[in-house]
Parts: sequence; C-alpha cells; structure tokens
Amino acid sequence: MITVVYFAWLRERIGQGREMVQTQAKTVAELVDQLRAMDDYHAAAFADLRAVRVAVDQELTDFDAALAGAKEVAFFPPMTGG
Amino acid sequence: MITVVYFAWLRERIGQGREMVQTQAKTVAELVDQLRAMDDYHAAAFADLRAVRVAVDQELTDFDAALAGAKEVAFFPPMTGG
Amino acid sequence: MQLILQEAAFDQWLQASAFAAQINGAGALVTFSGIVRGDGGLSQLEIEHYAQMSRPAIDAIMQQAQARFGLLDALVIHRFGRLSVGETIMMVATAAPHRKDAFDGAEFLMDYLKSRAPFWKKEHRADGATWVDAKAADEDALKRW
Amino acid sequence: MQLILQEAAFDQWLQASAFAAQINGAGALVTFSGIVRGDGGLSQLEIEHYAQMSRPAIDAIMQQAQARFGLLDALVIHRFGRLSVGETIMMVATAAPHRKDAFDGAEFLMDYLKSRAPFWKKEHRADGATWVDAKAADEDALKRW
Repeated sequence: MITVVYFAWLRERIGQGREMVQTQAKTVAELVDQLRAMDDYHAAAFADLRAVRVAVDQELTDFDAALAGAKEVAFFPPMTGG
Repeated sequence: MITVVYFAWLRERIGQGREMVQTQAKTVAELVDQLRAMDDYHAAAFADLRAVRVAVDQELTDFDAALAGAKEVAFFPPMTGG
Repeated sequence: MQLILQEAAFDQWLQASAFAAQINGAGALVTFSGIVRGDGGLSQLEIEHYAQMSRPAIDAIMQQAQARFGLLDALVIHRFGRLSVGETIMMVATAAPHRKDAFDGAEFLMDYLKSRAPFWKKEHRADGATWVDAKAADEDALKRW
Repeated sequence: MQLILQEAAFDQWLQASAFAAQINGAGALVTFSGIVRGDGGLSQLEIEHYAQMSRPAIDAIMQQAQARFGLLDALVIHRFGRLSVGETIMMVATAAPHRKDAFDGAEFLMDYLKSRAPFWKKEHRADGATWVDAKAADEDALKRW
C-alpha cells in the first residue's frame, strides 16, 4: 500500500487530495499507468505528463524513479511559489 | 575666478577644502598644472592623476573637459559611497 | 536561519527588524517581499502547499544558499490560504558581510522558491478561478545558479 | 521617488514600512541596507560627501533606475558624518510589478551609489585613520548595466 497525494488542478481533476493505492509498481511510471487505468478522472489528470511533477517521500524526482520502500508519492503541476 | 573644492585625502593633503583661484586655464588639465605649481601640498595631491576624479559644476567629467563658464571645480579620489 | 510557513498575515517590517537585530557582523541586509497584485480583476489569491514537503524543501534551499553565498543568516516566511490584493504573500531576508552575497543569496532563494517549493497559486476573479501557470522565465532563472 | 541625505540615524524598517504603504500595484519590494562592520578593529566610520553634488548625482541615478527597470517607486537614504559599528549607513528600497525589476533596480542603485555618488569613507581605528580605497570590483560591477 502506498499513499498517493495530489495538488492543485491534479487534485481537482481527480476529485480527491489523497488515496491509498495497492500496487506492485516498481517505478513512478508504472504507478501512473495503474492510476490512469482506474477511471476517466485519473486518465484525464495524467493525460499529459509534461505538465506533471512528482515527489517520492517528499523529494522531487522523475517518472523513472524506483518505488521500493516508498510510503508517499505526490503528483502536482509545476510549482508556483514565491 | 573659479572655486576649487577638495574632498577626502586630497582635502587633507592640500590642507583646505575650498579655495578661490584666479585662472586662465581652458581645461581641467591646465588648471591642474597651475595648482601643482602653487606649492608642495598641491603638487603632492596631484602627483598621480590616476587616483583623482574631477567634477565641473557638480558633474563628473575628465581632465580634458573645458572650463569655459565653469564656477566650481571639484577634485576627489574615486568615490566609495553606499 | 528561520523558516515560517503560516496562514496568518505577518508584518514584514517587524520581522525584518527582528531578523536584523539578532545578527552580528553583517555589512549588508537584503529583503524581498512578494505582494498580491490586483491585475486583470483579481479578487483573491489562493495558495495551496504540500505541507509535509514545503518545510524540508525550503530548508534545503536555505542551506544551499547559506553555504554558497556565505550568508550570516537568512529568513523565509511564506503564507498559504486565501489572500487579498495588497497582502504580503512571502518575504525573504538575507545578511552577509558584503552586498553582492546578500543580493545573490536573496535572488537565489527567490528563484528556487518560485519553481522548487511545493506551492501553487490560484487566481480568483468575478468570472471564475484559474491556476497560475509556471512561467518558462522562472524555470530559466534557475540556470544562472 | 524620495532621496534623504542626513547626518542623523534613521530607522530603516520604519522607513521601508512608510515606503511600502504609499505604493499601489507593486508585486515586489526589495530593500538593501548597508551597515558599519567592525572588521580589523574599526571603531568609527567617517563619511564625507560633496553636499552640492550628492543630491543631483543620486537623483540622476534614481531617475535612470526608474526608467530602465520600470520601478513604481524608489527610496534612497544615505548618512554622512561619524558612524559607529552596527549603525546603518544607507538604504535603498525599490518597488516594481515583478521581482526581477525590483532586484535589478536595487542592485543598479547600489552599484552606482558605490562608485558614482560623491561619498568617501574613512575608517577610524585605535592606531589611526585611513581612507577606504575604491575597489576594482566595484568599478567592474558597473559594466553589467
């Protein structure tokens, strides 16, 4: 089980900010494939990965990153802080 | 008659901050030659012109600048404001 | 170094004053404040953040800035929640012996906060709300560091 | 825009607060303050200026900065006379719609004040006093503008 969290328009498109996901995904990319297959909302959120950033256990990373031991994966648009 | 003013170590070396000078100098460089000839203090202050900056009527300029109509010439080291 | 993340408003000049008062040996202090602008009929700016990540991410950016520019100290305050036009969104303050490091440290912090701190802005207007797109210029700004 | 040249101490954060309060439409505020450091046993910093020239020279620098960076407003305060360690020598504040212009405006003002405003610093120590030499780096800093 892994916690998946969403922010900004990804959160809105998916309709929730947090969900628990049972997964055998070895990488972020595999997890994204699994999430896309869940329903149209997830598919829409992940339609264009160029607009999506990912953090594994609160560290920015990329879609190739391994998920071994990961507790929380976050998906969000490019950041607009400051 | 022209007012000549000095700042920082030029003022100290010359021993005064302001003097009135009767001059026919056409440029700053000619005025410097005249000042140098006045006494050893002036000669010492103007020994190395690379270390001296000049303003004519409160505008930074260079030693070639004309003095026609000038009221006040200022000599000082490179500025250290801020 | 101090990092404050809060929903409540803060007095940036009181914070800057307290920051300055506890520093020894600084020759240069720089502050930056970001303020909500009312452009294009904006009524409110909503700021969402990833609370579990924003503190460690900004802490890491601050440590990088301190090491790289020899900062004597740095302060970051960033709000989240809903802000009105004219309110201060965030501030950065840096202290260094000389001006270049204080300026560079503050600009480095701002450039990284813009594109690497997990905050997202949503602009509310009379006719709806839209998420602010990240600007290519902000991503480019990181390249000079 | 406001320029204050005075011998008396000033409260930089009170000044910054007043500056910020009267601006409309700013998205970014930057302040810089220069402080007397006690390096090498310095006891006092003496600042001499060319009073008839310093105001028009700095006014011209401020107007250049405003035009070039689209500043909404700018403030410069510069002291002269004798200052003790820890005292604020001068400050600059800039306001602009976006952060890059506010930062660039403040750095431009500082770079020009350093090398083009008629001020000279003398460092007083237990064993005597010496005029501060202009740094090649400060002259070089002007080349980027």
